[in-house]
Amino acid sequence: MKRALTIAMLVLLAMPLLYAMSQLPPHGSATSPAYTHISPRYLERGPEEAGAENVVTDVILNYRGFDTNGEVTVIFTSLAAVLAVLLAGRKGDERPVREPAAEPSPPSVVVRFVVRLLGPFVTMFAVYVIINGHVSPGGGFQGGTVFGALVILITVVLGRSVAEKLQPLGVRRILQAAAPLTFVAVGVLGLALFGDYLAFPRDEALAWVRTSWLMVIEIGIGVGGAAIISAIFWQMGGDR
Amino acid sequence: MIAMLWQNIDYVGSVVLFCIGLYCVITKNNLIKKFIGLNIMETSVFAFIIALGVVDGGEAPIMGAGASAPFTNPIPQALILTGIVVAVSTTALALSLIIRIYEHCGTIEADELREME
Amino acid sequence: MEVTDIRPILAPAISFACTGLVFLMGRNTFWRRFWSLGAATAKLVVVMSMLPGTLRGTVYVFKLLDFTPGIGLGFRADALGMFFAIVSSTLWLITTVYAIGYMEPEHAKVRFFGFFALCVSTTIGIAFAENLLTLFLFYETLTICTYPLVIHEETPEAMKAGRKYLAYTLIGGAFVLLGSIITFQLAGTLTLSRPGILSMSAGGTTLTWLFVALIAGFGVKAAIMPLHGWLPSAMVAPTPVSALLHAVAVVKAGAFGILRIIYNVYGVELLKQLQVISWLAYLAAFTILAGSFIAIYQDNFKRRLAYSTVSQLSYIILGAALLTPYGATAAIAHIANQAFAKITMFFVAGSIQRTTGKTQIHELAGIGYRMPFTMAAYTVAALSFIGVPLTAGFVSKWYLSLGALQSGQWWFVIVMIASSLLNAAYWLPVIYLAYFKAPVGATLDIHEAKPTLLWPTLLCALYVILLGVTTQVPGLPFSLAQAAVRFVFGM
Amino acid sequence: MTASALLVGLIIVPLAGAVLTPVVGGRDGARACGWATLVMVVTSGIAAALVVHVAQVGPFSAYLGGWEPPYGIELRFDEFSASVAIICLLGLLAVVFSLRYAAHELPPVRIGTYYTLLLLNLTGMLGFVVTGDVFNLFVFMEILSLSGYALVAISGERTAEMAAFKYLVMGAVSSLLVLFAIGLLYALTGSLNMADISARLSGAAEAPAMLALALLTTGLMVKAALFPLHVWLPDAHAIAPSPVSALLSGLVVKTGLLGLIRVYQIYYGAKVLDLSALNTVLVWLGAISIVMGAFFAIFQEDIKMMLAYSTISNIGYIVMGLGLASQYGMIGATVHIFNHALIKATLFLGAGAIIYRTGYRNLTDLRGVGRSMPFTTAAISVGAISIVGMPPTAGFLCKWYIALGAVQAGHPVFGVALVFGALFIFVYYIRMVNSFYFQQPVHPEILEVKEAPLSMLVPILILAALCLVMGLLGRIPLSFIEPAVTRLLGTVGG
Repeated sequence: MKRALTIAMLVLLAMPLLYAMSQLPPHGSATSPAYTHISPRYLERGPEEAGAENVVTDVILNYRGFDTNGEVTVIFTSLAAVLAVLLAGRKGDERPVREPAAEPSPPSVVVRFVVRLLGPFVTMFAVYVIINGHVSPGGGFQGGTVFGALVILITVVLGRSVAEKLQPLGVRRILQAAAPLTFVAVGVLGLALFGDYLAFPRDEALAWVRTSWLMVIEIGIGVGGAAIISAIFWQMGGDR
Repeated sequence: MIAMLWQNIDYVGSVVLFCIGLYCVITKNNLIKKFIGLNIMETSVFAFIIALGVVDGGEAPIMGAGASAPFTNPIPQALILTGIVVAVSTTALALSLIIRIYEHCGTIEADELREME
Repeated sequence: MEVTDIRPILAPAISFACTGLVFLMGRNTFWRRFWSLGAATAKLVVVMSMLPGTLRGTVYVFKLLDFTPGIGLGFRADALGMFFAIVSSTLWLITTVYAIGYMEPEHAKVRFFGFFALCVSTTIGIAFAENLLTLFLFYETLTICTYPLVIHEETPEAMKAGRKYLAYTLIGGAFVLLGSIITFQLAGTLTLSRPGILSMSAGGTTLTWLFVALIAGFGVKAAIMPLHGWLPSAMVAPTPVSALLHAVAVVKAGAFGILRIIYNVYGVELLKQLQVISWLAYLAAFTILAGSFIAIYQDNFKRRLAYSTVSQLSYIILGAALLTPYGATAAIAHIANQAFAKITMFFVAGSIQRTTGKTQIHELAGIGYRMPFTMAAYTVAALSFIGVPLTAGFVSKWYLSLGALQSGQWWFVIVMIASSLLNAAYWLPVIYLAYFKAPVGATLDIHEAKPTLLWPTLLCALYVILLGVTTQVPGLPFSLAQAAVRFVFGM
Repeated sequence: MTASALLVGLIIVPLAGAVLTPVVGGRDGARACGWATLVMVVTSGIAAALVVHVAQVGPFSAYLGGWEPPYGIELRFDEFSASVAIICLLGLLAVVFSLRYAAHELPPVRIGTYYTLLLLNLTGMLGFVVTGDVFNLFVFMEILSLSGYALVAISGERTAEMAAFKYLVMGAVSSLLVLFAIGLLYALTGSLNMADISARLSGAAEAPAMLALALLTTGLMVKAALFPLHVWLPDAHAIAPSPVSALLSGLVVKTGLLGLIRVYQIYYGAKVLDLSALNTVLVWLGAISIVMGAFFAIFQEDIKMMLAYSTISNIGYIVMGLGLASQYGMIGATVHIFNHALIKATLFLGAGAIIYRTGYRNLTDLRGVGRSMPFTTAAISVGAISIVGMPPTAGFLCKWYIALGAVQAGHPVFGVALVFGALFIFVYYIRMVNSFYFQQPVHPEILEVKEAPLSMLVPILILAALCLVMGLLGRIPLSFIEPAVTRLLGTVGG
């Protein structure tokens, strides 16, 4: 009954949605407002104006850098939120300690060896994705995620203690906050030097500054993203 | 209207997906399934916005040697990159909550939880 | 002549300040009494200091601040407001003395005296309100401040009475607010003025409904039937509170509000064109008679007083609704006349209750021998209600009848006569009971109430006679009432 | 320091402060609280400077990255954005209040995270209020929503987690609706800047524009908890820690309304649609919200639950005022956004202090608490009188204005609904006051509890005093917001 009602309601909902969709500018048209208003400028002048050949990177880090600043804050928020929910509660409210039914058999030597072997290569790939983001598909998020996946892989196969060595406890909090902090640092630098928050030098002579700042931000995002992903994974008990 | 809809079939697809997701959110009893429904809705909206950026025959908007116009619109891609991150963050929190609810109540079925209240 | 002067705000401000001190220092008996009496005295002095000016026709105005353009907090002491202010501040001083004696064995005295003082401070605010909003502000504050007094006993019965009281008065307040909003929309201002805020407005239907809303709003507190239901229930409160509620602050605030509506919001000229005013007069006449009828059947002393109040208040409404100078004189003068007579009655009821523990009328046989002075005061007040010459009540009825004749509605004179008869029917048997019946199982030794209860009672009784015989003496309330009438009618 | 730099600082300072909280505070709750207080003091200073600036020169912008709109993101500070002042003020007071409260109510390991989330929540709100870009608006909305969900759950109680999950599902769906609408607006105009969208929307197809409007309004009204989209609110607001309840009820739901004002700015300017149908719907839903909120509140025993339902009523007032689309109504509604935040924060923090001291939250159990905690209960009483709309408190002027607005718009019946709604509200606040002062205690030990500690009492008293001051000086916010409302309504010629 509930299902039938829901379906009826959704069909009713879909009608106006579909009608509105039919009135939108045709899909793929080169004359639609979306394609003729702002994006032409990004496409034409992006690489020289914003500093990266990948125009998407230009948009993310430069034209709409503040969005990304907010976005990394969202990731940070999600970490804080997960910690807030999962960190052990008050006494008597601790999470039930599960008796390990049997000592889980450690993964076979072959698996452990392969993971150890893969580690450096995955890391290198992550670094490549991060620093090449401005000329090819890629960037901080993607690279950070790849590295985060490596940390998770190591946690699962070699144990959390090994994985945690990648993020020493002393600097872990800084690493987790790396992405927003990098943004704030670069933004304030821009404010101080060029008069606007997150401003990059426009001057052609300073193109190297622009590129290196972009790189710094990418690395910051990458490091922060990896740290947060692994922290969330650990907190959720992914190692159990 | 049908012709226009056919032309915008990509958008129609996201509407259908949106409704499927909403259906899951409303009718599914299992909290994780509910949340998968929400993820389907998210995907539908992302697909819609990405589809807005498509231009016929467009290539990825990466300049440099060998690149030739037309390029697809970079803005929706940038937006959805942000959107995905937001969705992932929400998912992380939702899963954490579900873990806790399971630990407390031993179930994640909405009707059983309601009875416990 | 309008003069900017700080005194109109000083009067409520001083008593508010003293009230704060009652709350802060009230755990100490001496300071509680000191600040209660101090507030009352200071206020009376400030109010009285404006009296000579007011009699000369001066209006003291003080604008405190504007919330927004056209809506502000302002104070203005004109003759009508002064009349109400003098009556209430005089009675407050007397009642405070009485309350100190009466409340001795009670609990929560800080709260009681604090809110008691707050109520009367608020009453001055109502009297001196310069605009409808300020009036509304103090009117609502009064509602809230009396609530803790009504439920003072904290018994389920008291809580129920308190809820009833709030329900009635707050709904009334809502009507006043609605009326103010519409008035502001029609006239663009809320400042009370002589020809009336709305005197320039046209549109009969809207004005009629607006009048109904405003009168209903103030009519709740003025206990016009059928809006009187809260008043008898609120009798569960301690006697000084009943006295304050029924003689001074609350019910008079309602009646005063209606006078303001008739004279300063609509204006006499505009109301003469509206049919609805005569319906108000009929309703008032009905209330006068019906209230008295019900009072006859009450055995509880205070409940009989309550229904008597319902009846007496409508004299004020009737006088105002006649729209004639004589009617207005009666209406305004009756604010004082009824207040002093009724408060005497309440003091008597309270003294008897405190001294002998009796609350029902049939228990009062022979009480005149035990408490001769108290019952003498009762006799004076009863005669005043009946309207015997040389008492205050006669003045009201005389002018009310003149007003009825002046407006050509002679049948209201019959209402007056009927009302006198009814009053006699329920006040005189008590005198008979008190003096001519032997008490059941008690001695006839004199056993008077203690001085703090007795003296205020006698003082009020004296005042009732004073008001009845000194109508021609300048500087006393009646001359002020006449000044107010001249002011209202532009004479 | 230029205004635009300050405007950026308004967001960046609490943002940086939030991400550094774990670094600075570690697991020491008091240190984290001190840090958060410092951050909020600085932010409040910036907010005050900005409000003064906008009062002097009118609306101004900051272009991020130096890209002029519509190519870059614009932060726009107009009179409506002056609500940052109240956000900062409440944020500061809530942080101070939390010093003792969090240490008492929360699991110790979560306290550092608690302050982080609190600051993030405030950052999200500040960003939401000042941004001039629809997508940026979405991003900040997510920051504030995510941190909000987590703050509801932070106490670790089972009910808290379930309430948070309910809140999360509703909130996530509403965010998606908003994102969908942003996509539609982008498809129609090719722009994400609000002013630019408004300018370019005029020639657009009607159906998608209307759909976008419907999605935006629905999404934002879920956040604002307008009836019948309020189902998530009572649990979430009642179960969250009290300072969080104060923020959620006082501010977070208001972001939905401020968002609605932004939507109005876009659509009124564009003249693409006749908004009167939407306005009619909003006015009716507002009226129903007032009545239903008050109605449910009457049956609540739990003091915080009651306050939560009263929020729904008050949201109804504001939405009604906005929907009336008359000068007075809109001014009243906008100022009520401020004032209700003050009032509700007073009430929630006061309730928090009482729960902290007594451990009870039911009205019956709390009987007699007025004698042992006179200042706290006095502050709550001021809040109660204020929320009912008694003059001369902060609540009165707004209701007066909204009622005038109803008469002005030619719908006096809504004025009547409003005034009698206020009576309804009074009914349950009188219950609260009764149990504080006028009823014999059920638990005699309640007479022995101490008054709230200073770090709680001071914020409560400041707020209660402001409830009165804002009533007496109500002219200032009213005249401050007037030009903005005139501008907004002027664009439709009404």
